[in-house]
Amino acid sequence: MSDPMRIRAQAAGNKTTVRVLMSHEMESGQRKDSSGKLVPAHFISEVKAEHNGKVVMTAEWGPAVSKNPFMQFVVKGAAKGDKIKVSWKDNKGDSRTDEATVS
Amino acid sequence: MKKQSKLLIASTLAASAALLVGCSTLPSSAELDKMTAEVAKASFRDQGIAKTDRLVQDAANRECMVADVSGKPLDEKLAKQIEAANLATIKWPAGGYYIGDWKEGEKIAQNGRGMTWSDKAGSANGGNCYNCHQIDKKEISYGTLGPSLYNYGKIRGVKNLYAPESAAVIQYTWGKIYNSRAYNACSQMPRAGHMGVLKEDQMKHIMALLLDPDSPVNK
Amino acid sequence: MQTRRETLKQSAVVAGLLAGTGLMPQQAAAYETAAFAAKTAADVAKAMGAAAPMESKDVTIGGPDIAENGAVVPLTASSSLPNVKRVLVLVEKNPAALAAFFNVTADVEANFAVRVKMGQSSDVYAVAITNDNKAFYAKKEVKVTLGGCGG
Amino acid sequence: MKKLILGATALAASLAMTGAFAQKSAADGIAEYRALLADGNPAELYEAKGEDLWKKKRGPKNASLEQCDLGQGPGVVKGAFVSLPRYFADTKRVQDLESRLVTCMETLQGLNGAEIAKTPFGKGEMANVTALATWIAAESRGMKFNLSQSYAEEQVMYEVGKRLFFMRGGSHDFSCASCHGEDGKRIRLQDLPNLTKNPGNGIGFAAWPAYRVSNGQMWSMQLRLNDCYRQQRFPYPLFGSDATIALGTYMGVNAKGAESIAPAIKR
Repeated sequence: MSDPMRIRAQAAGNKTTVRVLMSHEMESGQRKDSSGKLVPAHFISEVKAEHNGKVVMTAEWGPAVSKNPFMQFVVKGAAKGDKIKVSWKDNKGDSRTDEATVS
Repeated sequence: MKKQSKLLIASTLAASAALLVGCSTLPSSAELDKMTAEVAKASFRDQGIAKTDRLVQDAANRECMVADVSGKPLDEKLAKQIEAANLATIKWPAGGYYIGDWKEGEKIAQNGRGMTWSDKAGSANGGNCYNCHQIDKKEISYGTLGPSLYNYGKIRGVKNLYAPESAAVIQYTWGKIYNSRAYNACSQMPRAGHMGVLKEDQMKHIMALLLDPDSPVNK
Repeated sequence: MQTRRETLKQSAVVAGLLAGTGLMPQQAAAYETAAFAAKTAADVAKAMGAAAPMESKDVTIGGPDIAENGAVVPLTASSSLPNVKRVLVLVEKNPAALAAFFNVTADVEANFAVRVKMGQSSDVYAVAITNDNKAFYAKKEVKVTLGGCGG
Repeated sequence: MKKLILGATALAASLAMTGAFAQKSAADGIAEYRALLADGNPAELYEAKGEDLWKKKRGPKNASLEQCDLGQGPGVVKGAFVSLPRYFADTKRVQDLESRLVTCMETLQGLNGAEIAKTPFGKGEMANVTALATWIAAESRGMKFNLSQSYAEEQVMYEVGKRLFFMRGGSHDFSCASCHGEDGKRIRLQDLPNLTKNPGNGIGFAAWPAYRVSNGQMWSMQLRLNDCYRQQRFPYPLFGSDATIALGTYMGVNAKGAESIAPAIKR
């Protein structure tokens, strides 16, 4: 099972900046292992963010996103105590959802 | 293995009666040197091409280590002995052909690989030059552990590689690359020829990079 | 300042990148498999001919001038345009130009940060696609240096 | 566009001027890059994992590590990192953070310490040791290094560590001091801390464990030393061996007063 994400959601005025760290290999599919064989691509392909249960952002990623990905986005109108939920799905069908409270 | 060195430290301490009181009576420097050698021996294992025989020090490394630890420079007579012994190891290229292709030299200078436990036996080693030296000015990613070698030949007046007045600096440069300790007993520069890091033709290419008036180093 | 000719050329490059990614507004689909398949700049150039994206001061690409390591290059892509539906991050010289894109809703700003891999020094692009299917871009160069001991 | 043109002008100017100028702008660029990475250090992922591992009941004895004594008393984590390596009466050894963690995993949880020590970095229980060390280091963030030298064993380890630091050998005649013995030096573009003294807050010993962006791995101090020895062309240092702990003691004592920023993010 995948390790949990780290989500920090901080409100300033009527904007909430969300920073997310995800634990994932993000294998590019370009790299060879020690025996010279190509390591198959394995990467987060879809990302979704929800604010109090409402989808506010979706994203699609390729294998060029760095290992242990970091992303940041800004939610309008979220306030302290609100919930920010982030989910990802990778190209092998693994997925993970974590939630944070806006501070 | 680990147990052994632990016991060693314990027994040496008991011998110097420092263990129980925890006072500051340390073992003598000579005893500490001996313990260090034992700790080193017990703390490493072979991995790939990097075997534990690499811990065996020759006189130059042994004496320079003692000098470094004490913070005092090497005794002058000893330094001369080390330099003479290292000078004697230098193999001069057959026929007096010292200069290869500077383009190849640049590649070797860029390459920092070779002889670690993750390198394969028999793979060509790099020269590691840019790790410590500025060389071609185009390469901004260079180290400063050694002096800048930009304009190396130009500064030393090498206008023509075949002119008799160029011979001395060419020979010195070969010697320095082959065995740096021949000219400075405790130099930090690897002994590329003496230790088998670089082959003769590789050293010739580096010579060209540094000395050829056509090399970008001398532009 | 850029000459008009250079601007056109750049637009063509971006159009090529976009065409290759299958992301030209008229081609936008539910899941962009083809978007991430373009292998080289030449591949994507083949698909040129779509409406050329315009360089715009209303789009911003942020990132370091020099990256100490190409494995992690922090980039930001944002736009101040009012009707952006999608923000893309591209690395011109990567095997696949498109690194990531974000779908914008009324509830988030068109302002994202993500970290990408770069195999070599390259231009990086932020592209904003608006609701009326126009595309605007900004680009900057990121140099990737050789770090460490080279081994 | 304006910025690009300015950049090009600056580049041309720097090429025409001394190398030092060009170097400085490259160094500024690298500093900017590092600053951009600092917010959002993936080490946080390992911190979270480490904290969880500390509190979780595991191993044949189904116990947590919450009674582990890292030198400040059983269960005390805060401040432990900046006082290690130190002497432990129960094992009669000077231990660093990682070797001490293995001791606790053995005594409290019943795991096999010798097996863990043999496990490659990043795998199995060794990955857990690294995550634990990351969290424990983070709990001392902002504190100053203050290693004990009151036990004779600790003094001996310092002296042995000093000698190992200057021990030249291998195919390239390198010692630790080849790179880390002087102020203001660089290898390629990387600044090299002078580890024969306190190199400053958050530098050298006060920065590891660190997340390495070059390979996307969390590196503990044991792995940092291991890879230094690899690049020194030395043979392979055993995990938790006296040589690695002696070097840790030497660097840690030298770093007295330096503020810890571990876990840091590194190239």
